[in-house]
Amino acid sequence: MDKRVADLAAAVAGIEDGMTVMIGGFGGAGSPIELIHALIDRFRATGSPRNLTVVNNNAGNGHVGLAALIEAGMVRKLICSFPRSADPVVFTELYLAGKIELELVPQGTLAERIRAGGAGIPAFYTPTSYGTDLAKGKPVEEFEGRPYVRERWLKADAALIKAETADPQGNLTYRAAARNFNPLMCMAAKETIVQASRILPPGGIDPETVVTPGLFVRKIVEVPHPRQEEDLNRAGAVYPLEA
Amino acid sequence: MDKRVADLAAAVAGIEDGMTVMIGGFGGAGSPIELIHALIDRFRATGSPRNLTVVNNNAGNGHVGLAALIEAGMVRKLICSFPRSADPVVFTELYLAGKIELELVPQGTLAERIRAGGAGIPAFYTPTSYGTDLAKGKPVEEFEGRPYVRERWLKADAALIKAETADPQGNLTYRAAARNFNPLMCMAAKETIVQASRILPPGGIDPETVVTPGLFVRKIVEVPHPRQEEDLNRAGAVYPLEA
Amino acid sequence: MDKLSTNQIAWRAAQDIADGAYVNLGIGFPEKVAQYQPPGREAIFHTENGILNFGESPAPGEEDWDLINAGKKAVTLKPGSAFFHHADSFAMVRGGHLDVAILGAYEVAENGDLANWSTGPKGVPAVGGAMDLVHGAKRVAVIMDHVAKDGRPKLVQRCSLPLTGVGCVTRIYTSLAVIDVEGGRFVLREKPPALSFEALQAATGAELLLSGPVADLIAPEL
Amino acid sequence: MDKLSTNQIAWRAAQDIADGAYVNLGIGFPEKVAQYQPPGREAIFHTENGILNFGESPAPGEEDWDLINAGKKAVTLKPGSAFFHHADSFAMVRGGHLDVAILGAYEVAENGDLANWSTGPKGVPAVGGAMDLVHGAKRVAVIMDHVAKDGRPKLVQRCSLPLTGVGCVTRIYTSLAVIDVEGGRFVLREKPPALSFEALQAATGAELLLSGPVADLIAPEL
Repeated sequence: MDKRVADLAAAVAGIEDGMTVMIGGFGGAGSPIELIHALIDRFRATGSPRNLTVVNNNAGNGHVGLAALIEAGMVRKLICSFPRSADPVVFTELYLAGKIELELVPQGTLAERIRAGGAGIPAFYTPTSYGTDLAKGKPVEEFEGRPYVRERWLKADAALIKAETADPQGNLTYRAAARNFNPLMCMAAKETIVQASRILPPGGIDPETVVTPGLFVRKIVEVPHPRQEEDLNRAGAVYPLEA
Repeated sequence: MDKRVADLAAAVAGIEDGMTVMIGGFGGAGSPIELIHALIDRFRATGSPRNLTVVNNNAGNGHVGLAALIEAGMVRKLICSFPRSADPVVFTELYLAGKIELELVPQGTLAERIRAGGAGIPAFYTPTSYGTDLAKGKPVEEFEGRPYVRERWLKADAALIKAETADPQGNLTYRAAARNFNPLMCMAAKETIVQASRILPPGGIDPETVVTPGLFVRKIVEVPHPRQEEDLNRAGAVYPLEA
Repeated sequence: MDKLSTNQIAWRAAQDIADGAYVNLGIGFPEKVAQYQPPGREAIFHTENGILNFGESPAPGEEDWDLINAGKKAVTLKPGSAFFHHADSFAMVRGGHLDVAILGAYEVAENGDLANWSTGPKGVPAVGGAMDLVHGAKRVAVIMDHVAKDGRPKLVQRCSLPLTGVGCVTRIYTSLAVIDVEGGRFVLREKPPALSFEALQAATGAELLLSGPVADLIAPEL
Repeated sequence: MDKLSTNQIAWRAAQDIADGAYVNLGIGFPEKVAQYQPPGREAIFHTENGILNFGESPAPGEEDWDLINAGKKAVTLKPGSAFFHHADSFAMVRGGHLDVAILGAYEVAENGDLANWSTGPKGVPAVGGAMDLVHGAKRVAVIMDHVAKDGRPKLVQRCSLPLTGVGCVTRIYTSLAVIDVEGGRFVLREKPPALSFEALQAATGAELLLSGPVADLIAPEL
């Protein structure tokens, strides 16, 4: 069992036009910059993949990572909770021009919908968003006298994930708050693609400390010194990055 | 913030007649023998607590732990997935005599119902048990052409939990497959009571390896050399144990 | 001038947080509350993006951008902290495990409705975790100026802006008052001693009830 | 004698497990399948109680009773294993992340219905994880004797015992045959060469279809 692939290009090779792609991260923490850029590289070389639906908490920042993916014109629709940030100009302009679709989801509902997708739960009830515009058109039901909104699972064709360590079986750990949506997205995608800062030998991760068991992971590529989106944006970086 | 209590008796002092009590463990792994025995001690001294509803995967084994709790006559109803085992004679006799109530729940549904209780999800849909006797009377709905059964959350007044390490804030780790239902039950009970083999100083548990964050835990008591149910049963042990 | 500064509003809100409470502070203004924990009391702060028991900001240049709060500000860890993923984080929120959530607001209605996520159909909508927090924490409090910048009341009979949550707010700390929501009405608890009830009522978009004594709202210079 | 032993049935089922497959083996008889993985192929075994990539039983006296499988038997770990709680474990099951689940059965019907948890209202009912497994794994296979101890067919038109799952079984490995469920019918894939189709049909409670060649069911001595 060895889920390692040769390079970033091989890692993202299976992502096709029209797919739904979950991308880990909350702001810059846990955002798989190198995988995203490899996907843009392919698009610039081949014109594909395009018309992607992307699931992420945010809408990108600056001109790297998710923002660069949007800027390249590869994203048809974004499913997220908070498309505002210090510099979301790329998304904002396209959105206000009607050129990108937005499905706004409360953050906890987004997390739970992704977890439900991974856990085989097609629908669940939550108090979140009851009585608000974001509950419009959704079934409502009372349990023990309190109203709840029914929400559906969210699944993806692929997930791009940033991990701290991996082993060849695909077991993963994360770094600090870079964990966020990453473990959930690993569960909810058909093809979970991971960049890890270090790939350890089998048994290199204590089974007690594995956060994502390998069964949720399809491909791993080692990216020894990953760039951090926040650092890049503070330095004014723009895709493509210098090596 | 210090959730340590003086001893086992203080740990279980809040459990009252008629309460629903979740008890961690799968078979003997992760079963909090010392907390259970402290509860029986109190019952033998005071006649309380009784008429308990207990949630556990099993129905106890031999004459220690959960089996001893049932044998003492403290349990009115059991919610579990697998009340058969090598020696469940205590439960079996009471059940066949109509003296204890059983709610049988598929194991994954039991786990998910407990997690839902902890996560504020009053109901969810699962394919599990569709078309079987265990789905009788439950709402069924189709999603994407497949039928699912609606299940309700499960919560408890108290949970008895066995952990490996704890810190004073209540952060927990477990030991191997003794983890099982324990982290879920921590989430779903009003008063989560933990016996830990070791209590470390604040910061003694790496925040990356915490399995149960302290917010889910109310009381901690150190039990340095906890007994293992399987070991006890293989030795023919019977409650009360010799010290 | 009897109007409390934002720091003083945050200070006042902090006085109601019990020792050992689990607290979530909204992005921006509410984050200030953490600075004013009363001596001898220790609150444990939760952030939606997966940290429990984080502490102050690091010194400039010392930031670790993988260690941030929900507002994407760099934080530090206290001993006994924990990391967890987003579903576990919102299990804490939705499951009722937080003692208090303190949020900002555009409007709060006397029935406890809160509007704090959208100022209308213009621009890019963004909701974050606010809708989850208002239906999860055991106590949902708001801190805000008593009136908007243009002088219009932020405490209203019914919200005119898109709702964040229905009947969720129980206490409001403003620059001019501490107000509880009880039985679908605003009940005044505290006001600055030099501010008349009539003047306060005039700055409030719904009737203020008096139920029991009104304490003096006094905060230290901050 | 052409009837396969239980070891041989387990061996036959093991031949269909691909390299790298994630597999859950039911309690009891199905656990034997792990012993017969073909050389060069590595399956990763999942157990409901929260272990991925466990290995063989330890030597007697070496057991760690916190390291057990769903059948409460002591196991060992392979390099690259992981522990997780029960909700995550059944997320793996229900979420379709297991390639194969292999279970025992009292009865399998030609429509794929499975009865393997209850022999009726007598005694103490116990279901465990079977109802979750049958609706979760990508492929649900059954291994069992072809007929019950009293000679009655276990392959039937409709199950008479309480169901574990509806339309969930896709392949059955018995002591006399390998049978697929396709379009609500049993399709014979393999039988021992010396056993006539007629004799096999006589031991089967529903019609066996022939669709394509029937291979010889031959297992090594085990």
